Amino acid sequence: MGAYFKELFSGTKSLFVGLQITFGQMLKPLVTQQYPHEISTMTPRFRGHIELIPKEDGTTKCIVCGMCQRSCPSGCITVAGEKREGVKGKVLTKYRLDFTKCSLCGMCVESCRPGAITFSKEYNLASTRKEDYTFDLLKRLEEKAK
Amino acid sequence: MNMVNGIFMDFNKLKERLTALALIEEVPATPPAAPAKGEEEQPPAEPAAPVSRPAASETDYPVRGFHLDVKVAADSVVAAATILDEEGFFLEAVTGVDWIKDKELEVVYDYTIWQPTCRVVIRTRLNREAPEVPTISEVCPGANWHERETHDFFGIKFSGHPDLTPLLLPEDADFHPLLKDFQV
Amino acid sequence: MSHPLPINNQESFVLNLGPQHPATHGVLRVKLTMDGEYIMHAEPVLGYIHRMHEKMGENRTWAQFMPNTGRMDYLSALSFNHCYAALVEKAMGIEVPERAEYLRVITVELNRISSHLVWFGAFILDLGGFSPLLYAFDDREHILDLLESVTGSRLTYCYFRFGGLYNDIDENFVDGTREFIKTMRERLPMYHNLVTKNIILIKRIKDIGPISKETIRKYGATGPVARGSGIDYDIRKNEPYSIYPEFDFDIPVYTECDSMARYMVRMDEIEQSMRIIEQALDKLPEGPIMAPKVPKILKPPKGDYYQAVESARGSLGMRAVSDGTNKAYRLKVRSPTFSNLSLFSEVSEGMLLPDALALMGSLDLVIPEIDR
Amino acid sequence: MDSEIIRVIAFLVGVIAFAALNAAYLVWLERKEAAHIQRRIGPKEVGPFGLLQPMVDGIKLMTKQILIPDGVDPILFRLAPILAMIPAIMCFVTIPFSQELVARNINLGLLMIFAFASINVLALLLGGWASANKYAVISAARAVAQNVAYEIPMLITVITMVMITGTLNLNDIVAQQPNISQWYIFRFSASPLMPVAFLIFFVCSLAETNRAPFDLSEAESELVAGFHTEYSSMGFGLFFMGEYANIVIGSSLAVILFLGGWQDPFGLFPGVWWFLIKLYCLIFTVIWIRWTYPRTQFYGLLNLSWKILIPISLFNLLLTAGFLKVF
Repeated sequence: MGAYFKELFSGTKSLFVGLQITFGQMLKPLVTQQYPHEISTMTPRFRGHIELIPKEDGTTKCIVCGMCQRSCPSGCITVAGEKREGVKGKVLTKYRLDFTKCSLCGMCVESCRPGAITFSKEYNLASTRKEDYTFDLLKRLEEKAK
Repeated sequence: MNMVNGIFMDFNKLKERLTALALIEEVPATPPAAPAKGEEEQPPAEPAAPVSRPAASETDYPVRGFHLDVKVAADSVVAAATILDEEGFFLEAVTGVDWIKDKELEVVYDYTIWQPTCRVVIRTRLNREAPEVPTISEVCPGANWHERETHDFFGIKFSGHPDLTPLLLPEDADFHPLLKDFQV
Repeated sequence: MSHPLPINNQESFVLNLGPQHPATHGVLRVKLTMDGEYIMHAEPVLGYIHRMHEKMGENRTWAQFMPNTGRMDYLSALSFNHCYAALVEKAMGIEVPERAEYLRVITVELNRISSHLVWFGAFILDLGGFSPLLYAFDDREHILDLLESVTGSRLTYCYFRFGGLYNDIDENFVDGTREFIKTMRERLPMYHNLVTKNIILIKRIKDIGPISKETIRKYGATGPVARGSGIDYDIRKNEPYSIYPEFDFDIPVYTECDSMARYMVRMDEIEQSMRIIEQALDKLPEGPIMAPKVPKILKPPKGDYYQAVESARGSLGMRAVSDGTNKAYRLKVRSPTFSNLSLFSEVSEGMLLPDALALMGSLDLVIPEIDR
Repeated sequence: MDSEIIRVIAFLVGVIAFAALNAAYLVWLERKEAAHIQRRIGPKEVGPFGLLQPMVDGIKLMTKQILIPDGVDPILFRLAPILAMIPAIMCFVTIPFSQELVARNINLGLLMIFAFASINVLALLLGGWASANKYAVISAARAVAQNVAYEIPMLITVITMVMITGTLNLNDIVAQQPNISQWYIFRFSASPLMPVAFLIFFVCSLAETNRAPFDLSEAESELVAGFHTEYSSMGFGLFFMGEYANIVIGSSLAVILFLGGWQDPFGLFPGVWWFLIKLYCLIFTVIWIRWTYPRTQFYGLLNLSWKILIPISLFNLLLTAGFLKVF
């Protein structure tokens, strides 16, 4: 009988303590971010899809060695280059990223010896079409340079 | 090098009991020597060419991650499970390996125990054409799902298993994806 | 509470719990044979999110499998990272620099706390309380921010590399982590007052879903589920890896065997993980974060290797069979909840549906990890 | 005669509007309050402070298709939501919002409210049964057991109140509590356990209206959505409105019986505003409770009723009877 009343009282007390805590939380400031109205900036190491780093003149550092393509676990990078007159080495003609397969592991960035690719800070990616996630990184670079 | 000795009081006893079950293999000769069917407590049946010894070896734990590696015949799997169960071990996983070049399938049972650090690996090799091994789910019910999974992936039949319907694969799956000749 | 009545076999019916059901946290399906609200037989049906990671392991190089490890257990992905990295390092004999080991421990323990916080919220949500989930998510957000600033991702990390880490921490990480621990220490008593001491919760999970020591052993359950049944088994202590022996921490063990015990184990583990992180931050050495000589193309010697680590859900094991090439010949992942869930069928027999769901919640299921 | 008809029509419209508006805006209150308890902001996009959100939700619900699944009992399936809403509206008839603002000041008002409130459970039972869904059937069974268990302590408490007040007329009961010291919750001369009686009544009204922590019949983590799993569109909407209307009635009764109804705490300016203030404070608490506690287990719920609430309310009944006799 004693235990019955003890539990009754301690139980009721625990319920009131609970109410007190949630009421206290109600008075505290909000912690959420109102997303479309407020947009957070990404940390420097945030991994968005990869992109080519421009040199000062706006061209790429890529030497078309194909290391990124080979190191990619899911095969989402396609690189192509060609020999051109008067240029040492190969010239990048195509850098295609299939972002639907990319897992943002960073193997390509790590394996890139000239340091030509990096993670972008873009995260507002939404589309209903698959093709929108196939990025032509070279074209993006050229557009950026303009 | 072996961290087990000294800590685990019954290690030698356990090793002895498991060694009795182990297959006999010829060590310095060609590695995958044709394993003779080793029966209970008959260590050297007929001393063959170089050195014949039971296929139970202490392994280098820091390198391999387990202490004892025992190869047994398919029908000794339940006996091994019983011994380990009696010693207080529990089953961590059952899995298979497809040795397609040897035309064999290997079933690997990982056991471990709570208190002293000790991991025991029991393995058995089966004919790749008709892989069949008795189930140990009677001894440790936890093996039920692990064996079902192994059956899914390798098509190894665990005779006596209560329910071998695919667990992770679709219900009507008739393929075994982890076989080396399975085309993705 | 188990059924006081003999179960009537004539009036049973089958109830499909899942694959889309609010209590199964993902795509688990449980086929329940019920007598009224009593469960006569429960049969979990798995495989709805099976992706055959093990086959992918055989088709990719050792390094290329790393991203897969972050995608099995989405709540403690770094434990899987750690297990795989340690496995290959063991096979290759690579020494990891001390600083990298410290950072691995710090990030893994942070990940463990975040995993337990999600579990805490989701468990209370299963029991019908909504607000603790969002409080827990608020705290978890800080961890995710910290981990994002280091690893670059928030959930499916691919941060560890063979021989070290992808990158070093930034300048704010140490202070940020200390700050987080400070706020978390203030929050934990709040959780206990709001949830743990709540009489409704106590009535819901105390003495519910008892799992005996023998059942734990027979089914190979590990982690908080085992420790809630009085088994002092934690890979970090029993089979030390990385630099865990250098830290002073306790393994919470409760002997009540019920859902409350499993709940308490996880709540106490949050505090223990914070202790580990604090010590690691104090001792964090300077130095490189990558081993100096890691070959570009990894070809571990022939043989098989096993590595176990303690993930947030229990003993996580990976077994690799190498044939000396740059791809694994066989890669087996022993996921802890696979074993933990396998005992559900036996334990839930004769339980009421809400109690069985409390039991299922206390097992801390992450379905992608079970299905792999 | 004519004015009487106009009066009836005016009150009919008023009561329905009150019930519907309450249902709509209590959802808004619930969402806002839940959000702030969880340190979120809640609805904010539609109108200032999201105030138009309930309207938009209502329009959405009304324009959706009513799905009648195969295998349901078509008549009962359609009847159940209506049965959930109508008795709730009927209950409003006798509730005195102020001394004059009452649709029908019936002498047996209290009795009538309980008579109609009991029909609510029938709606849940029919809805669950007619849905031909296992979750819904389990939920319906739970709802019935729960309502039966909680009607007893509630009625015992009400009997205690009737013994003290000596009337079933709600307006008279309110009139007996002119200021805060006369409120029945603090009327210690009637019984020293009056605050406990209020608590019991409050807990029972939570259970009767299937509110958290007693929302077993719609426990989303167990039974998906309980008895209204199969309902869509306004079928669901009516259940929803009925539920909120019931909360309003439960809280109104608590206000009338224990907290002095439309009376001013200081005896100065009695009126409808006091009734509404008290009512919404109680409803606020109901919502606050929902977002604080986990759900009880079924036997825990019955244990609470049979082992705690019924003995205490019976004891209170005896104690009050003794006090009435002695003093």
